[in-house]
Amino acid sequence: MASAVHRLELDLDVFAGPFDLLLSLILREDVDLLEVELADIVVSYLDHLEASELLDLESATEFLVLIAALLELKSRLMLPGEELPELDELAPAEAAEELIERMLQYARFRGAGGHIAARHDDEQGHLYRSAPLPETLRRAPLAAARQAYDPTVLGASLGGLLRTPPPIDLQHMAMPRVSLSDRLAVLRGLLRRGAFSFEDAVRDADRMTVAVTVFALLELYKRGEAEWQQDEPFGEITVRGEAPAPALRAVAAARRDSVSRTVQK
Amino acid sequence: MTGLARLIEALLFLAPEPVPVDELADALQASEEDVTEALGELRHGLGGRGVVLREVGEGFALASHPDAEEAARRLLARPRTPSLTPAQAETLSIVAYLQPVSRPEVARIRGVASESAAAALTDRGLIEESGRSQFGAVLYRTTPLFLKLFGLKSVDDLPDPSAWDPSPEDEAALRDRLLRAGEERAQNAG
Amino acid sequence: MTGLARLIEALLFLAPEPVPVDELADALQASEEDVTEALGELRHGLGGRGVVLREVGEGFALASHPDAEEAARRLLARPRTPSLTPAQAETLSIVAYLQPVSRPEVARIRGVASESAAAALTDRGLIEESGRSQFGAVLYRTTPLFLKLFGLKSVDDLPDPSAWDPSPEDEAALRDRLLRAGEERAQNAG
Repeated sequence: MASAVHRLELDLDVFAGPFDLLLSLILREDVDLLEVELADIVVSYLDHLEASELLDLESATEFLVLIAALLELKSRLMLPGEELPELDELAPAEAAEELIERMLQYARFRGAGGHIAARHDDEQGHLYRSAPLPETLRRAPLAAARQAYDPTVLGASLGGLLRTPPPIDLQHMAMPRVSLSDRLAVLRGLLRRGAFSFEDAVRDADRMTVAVTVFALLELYKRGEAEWQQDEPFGEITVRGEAPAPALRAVAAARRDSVSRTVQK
Repeated sequence: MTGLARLIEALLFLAPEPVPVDELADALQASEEDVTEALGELRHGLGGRGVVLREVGEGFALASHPDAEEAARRLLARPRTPSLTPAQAETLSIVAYLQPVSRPEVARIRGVASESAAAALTDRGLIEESGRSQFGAVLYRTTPLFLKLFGLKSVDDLPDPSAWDPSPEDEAALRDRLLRAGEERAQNAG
Repeated sequence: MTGLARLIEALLFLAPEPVPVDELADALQASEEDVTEALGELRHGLGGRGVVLREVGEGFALASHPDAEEAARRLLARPRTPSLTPAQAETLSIVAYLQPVSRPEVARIRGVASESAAAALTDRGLIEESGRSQFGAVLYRTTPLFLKLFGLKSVDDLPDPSAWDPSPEDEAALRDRLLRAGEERAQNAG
């Protein structure tokens, strides 16, 4: 599956290189997913789409699946262990208790951090000697050495290095229960009533529906039926019908320079 | 100063790291009691001198007197290490009190990913990885260098962190506010 | 002891090399006459202590008392055997089983540059360089001290890794399998 998505070149704060390399670095924990701005990856992809002037459905689907997997992974990393229920699922009193508990815990460590920082400065008054040992003490006689390590440590380490990683598991990703044509119908219905915000189109929808709706919007845009605009990452997306020209406003708006450009088809 | 105290001074002068009492006793072929007593004598004998005896990280070490810091930094061209940033200090305190503690746990307590703070602390040699949790997350612990640089015998020497808890009044006010907000939210939703 | 003598003691305690009088005077912002006088005082004050003042070459230095040499050898002149970090254990196992093995091969198998682990192992005398590969890369092998510290007669006595092998049926050479596994870990993206 070496598609355009895999070769997508990224230039992020924490990483520069192809998308598939980023994926493998994240899986090996060489790059911390918590520090990767997923929005920047989406922007890069949209830039790439704009530059290539082609919407390859297969690669767009693949991108959506991969980015959704990363989002899910990232949100899991940011959440506490499985045992803690979501605040939303708790009764108000329980949610408040949980929040208070977290705030107290943080207050405690913020205070302890202040103490530790002060102690760090105070203790710098004491300096330690760092000088090489006199020549006569440098070499340890081999005869004095006794067994200190267990050789099984070496076998076990080597065994660990023979292990290969399992492939990325996308099994848990739900298969689409919503079809593109359903979402196209919904969007066209909304468009007939004028401009609407993307939020309205996907209110209370599950993640897969949101993803497919984005995809449906791309399709509408491609057919020149709709135009969309987002003024800043995470900002509101406004969708308008019957664009005067197929201007790729949504893509352009997501770009940092926010200069809109026209794409010829 | 007795012969034993003198010899201990010489050994601590040479040793690159703090030396535990049992290792001193082995090297000096003396009992740990005698070594402990001689350490007390050495500490006393160093009163009013340029070096001091310190117990750090479960061992003993000599250090220069703080009065000499300014001249020493001039002579050795060794500037002070920069103060810890608030993010580093919070991350370090979480690791120090809760070790071994996983990366997501630190992020959860601080409310933000704390990777760069943890990386800076690792670079400074104050914390290190100590394996992986059952979910595969990296676990952190403090290093012996942390104890040495912070003048601690062990992490148990750190003050009880409940010292920084908000007062019961503040806590009650906070609880009250949150409860009311929660009830309003439930009413609006229902 | 005067303040100046104390400060000089602290500076000489810290300095890794002998310090000339003029450098001491600069650091202490004192005159060379005062420093010379305080050095005499310090020499006197160190009588009966574990460290002595020496005039070496162009400058002054503190040194441990010769009486402590035997105990110092017992304390310091012996192999340092702190537990191996996971990175060190992996690096050492690669060198032990594949020796001689080049630095780039170690990095390819582990998936990360392993310089600091290799440096620590070299420093502790567990591995050493054994020439260069045909491409000019440093080659590593284990040392006689390694055998001694692991209680092995020769490297042929290393434990059979098949006990920890996830796919013992694979008959390719160990080196090829390790390199392949390392590359798969590096590339695997789906």
